[in-house]
Amino acid sequence: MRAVSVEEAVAMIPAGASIMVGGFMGVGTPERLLDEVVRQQKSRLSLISNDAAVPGKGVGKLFDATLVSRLTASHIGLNPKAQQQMLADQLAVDLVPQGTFVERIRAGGCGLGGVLTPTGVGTSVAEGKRQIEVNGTTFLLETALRAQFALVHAFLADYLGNLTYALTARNFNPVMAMAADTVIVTAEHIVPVGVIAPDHVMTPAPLVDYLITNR
Amino acid sequence: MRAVSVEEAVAMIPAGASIMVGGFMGVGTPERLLDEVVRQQKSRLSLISNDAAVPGKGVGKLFDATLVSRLTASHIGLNPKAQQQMLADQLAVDLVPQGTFVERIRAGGCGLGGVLTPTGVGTSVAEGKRQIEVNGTTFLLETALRAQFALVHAFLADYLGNLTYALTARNFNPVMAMAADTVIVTAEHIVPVGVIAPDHVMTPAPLVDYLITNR
Amino acid sequence: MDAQTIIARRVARELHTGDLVNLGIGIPTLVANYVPPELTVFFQSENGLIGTGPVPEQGMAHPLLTDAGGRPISALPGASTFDSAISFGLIRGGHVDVTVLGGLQVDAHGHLANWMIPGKMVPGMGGAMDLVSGAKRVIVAMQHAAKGKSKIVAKCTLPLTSTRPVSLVVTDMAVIAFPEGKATLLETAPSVSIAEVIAVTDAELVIPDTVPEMRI
Amino acid sequence: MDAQTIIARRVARELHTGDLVNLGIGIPTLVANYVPPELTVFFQSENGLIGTGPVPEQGMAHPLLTDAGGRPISALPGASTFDSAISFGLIRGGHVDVTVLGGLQVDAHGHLANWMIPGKMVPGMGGAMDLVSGAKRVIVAMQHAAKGKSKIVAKCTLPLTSTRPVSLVVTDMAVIAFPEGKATLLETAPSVSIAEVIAVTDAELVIPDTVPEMRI
Repeated sequence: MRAVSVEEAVAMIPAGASIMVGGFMGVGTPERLLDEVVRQQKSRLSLISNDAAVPGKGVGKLFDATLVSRLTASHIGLNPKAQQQMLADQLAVDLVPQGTFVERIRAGGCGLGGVLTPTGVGTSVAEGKRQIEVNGTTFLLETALRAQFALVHAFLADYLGNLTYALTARNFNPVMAMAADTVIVTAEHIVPVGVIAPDHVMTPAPLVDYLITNR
Repeated sequence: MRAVSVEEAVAMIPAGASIMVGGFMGVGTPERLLDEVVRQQKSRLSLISNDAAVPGKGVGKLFDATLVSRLTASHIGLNPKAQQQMLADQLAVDLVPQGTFVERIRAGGCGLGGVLTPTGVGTSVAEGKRQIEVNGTTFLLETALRAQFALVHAFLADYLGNLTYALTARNFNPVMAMAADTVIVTAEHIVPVGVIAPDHVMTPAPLVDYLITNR
Repeated sequence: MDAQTIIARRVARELHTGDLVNLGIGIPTLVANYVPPELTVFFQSENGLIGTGPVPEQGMAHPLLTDAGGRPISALPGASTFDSAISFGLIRGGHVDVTVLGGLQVDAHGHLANWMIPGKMVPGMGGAMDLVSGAKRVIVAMQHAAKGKSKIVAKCTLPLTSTRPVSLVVTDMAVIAFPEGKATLLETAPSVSIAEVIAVTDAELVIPDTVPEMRI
Repeated sequence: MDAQTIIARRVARELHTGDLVNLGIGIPTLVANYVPPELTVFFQSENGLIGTGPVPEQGMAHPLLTDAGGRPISALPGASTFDSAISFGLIRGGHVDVTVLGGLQVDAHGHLANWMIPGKMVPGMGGAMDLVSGAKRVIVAMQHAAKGKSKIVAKCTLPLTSTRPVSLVVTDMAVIAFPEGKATLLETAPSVSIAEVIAVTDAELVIPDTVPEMRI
């Protein structure tokens, strides 16, 4: 792990990159990283995020600045800007059931090619997907999902990069921290090694590539 | 969740039952439950456990008492009794790579039909299994694994059934606690509700069916 | 009593001590208000919490503790948090005893459509498809009709949420289940007649010999 | 210097600061003893720990903190624990930078056999197949020959652990890699000649123009 400034970290992300961003309706999202992505005008992003949040908050800021050209998400209903950009064909949207969304990312992070899920069988979600029968039950084959970068928000980070998350801000963060080539983390508090007990670590240090230093 | 004595809990397990038992080489195994399984002589068990431990410890006790007729595990090399029973055809053994073993149980607990893993492709582990190609890479389809009972050992349990595990005694316990029809738990310490912080709970209370009371 | 209250109170009677329950947005959220205090029911918020409590008092909200809509909530003693993989493992794996969801249409076989209206906004299915596929019991809580049109239809014209039939539909007029794949009238709301229910139901209804009045 | 020490010291030189490393039982375990103190290397124990430390002092062992063989270990400051699903997610998902494993046979293409000898005891593969399939680099640490027979063979006669070639083989006589799928002699052990290596190697070896001596 390396400790870097938010400017240095975001400078590593090229335009057109695929990025996973933690958070659920903007809760548990690395706001400082997104503010800097907007400031550096990183465009044509492929965004993988549970939802589009709301304008002005979380990944919503990326739609405010029209920086996203492709979105993989489970829900975008509360962000009218994302809806408008989708209807105007400025934004390609791949809608995925939320449980499938997280399993695909987990598969990507855990070296699995995919998972068999009952969710979506017989619905429009099944279109174009392989169906596989196991013991008489039909499942959809949902394939692994990875990104070049994961932008993760933790509650505590120690000097080695061990992370914990708080309350409902955990959500997709620990799963995404395993599923990207480069993992960049902001934390509410950076603490000395040993402050986080081994049993409380939710993302082990070796998964973190860059930790954003305090201002 | 119901709090019951170890005698009552084990009395629910019929001979011939399938049981998952937490622990890794006997570390994190619910010894009190196994002692009682032996005392009540529950025979012809289908055991799903990472390993066969060693004689006198953990699931090793079940082989000492020749109570197991089928074993699904990743490693049995340190228990000569399990080896002998296997070679004498008293015990059918299904050996599974450890990462596949835990993913199959996780799939069983999470409602997935199975997962695609690269582990074992082209080896004897692949025999009789479907191979599925995703983006040019070949994976084995490994199907979900469940049991009638999961015997789980926690470090802390609260009065509702929330559990935490300690250090390397966590291992397969939280995954198995999701993958059985009936989950029976022993804990090193039973504590009031609120002692375990919400962020530290590793197995949420609704997953636990029976908690064994202190002697 | 207004329609929403009738529905929420009736659904609450379906819950039992020890149940893990997931409530969708809208009418389902109201169900929590009518659970008898002697029941220990665990409410899951799919963004990663079991043990959701009421909206916190002024000044006590925490920005990192919200429901699936991003609104502040509280956590009851004995609450637990987890990541989204576990949250949907609980849902898909059958560990959620009851999910209560809103509906756009339910058809004569119990199929639910509740996630999109083609040609209109496409919000996304969120967790609805996983909940209907995985929860032990699926209860739809919705108005019986909207804009004069029955929401209990012969066959869903909107895209299905799942091909798995729901367990129960509770409306402001009736309770309907689907034994043997047929919509069957179990109860009528207070001061609603069987004939009135049939009149505003597009789907053919099986009417048992006795159809008691809802207890709410 | 004995054979095991030569191997362990040479393997230790393959590790870099920040690496997540998994050491198998036997010779691989010894590697931890030779990591220079200025390197920050994370050692994983696949039973659920990153940050394994040395055997605890007398009276300080904890029964719930062991290595994958069930022996007491300690945890360094900054250690973390996790369940087996995460542990093998780390392994299969390519998050382990280096795995060091023992071997029964490695063939000319780098295929490893290390988990069973048909007709003898069948211990089970444990985590070996996942490690060889998933770790970024796979290093085999083993004696060059056993009972007078080369363990570097033309083609494995024992069941394979994985069809993925290993990255490097370190023995008491040589360091061998597999560029373009061909066993290639990279280094010889101190006071071992190229001819001696060839003489005790069943597999055909590519011999580059310069073959330096191992630095250990």
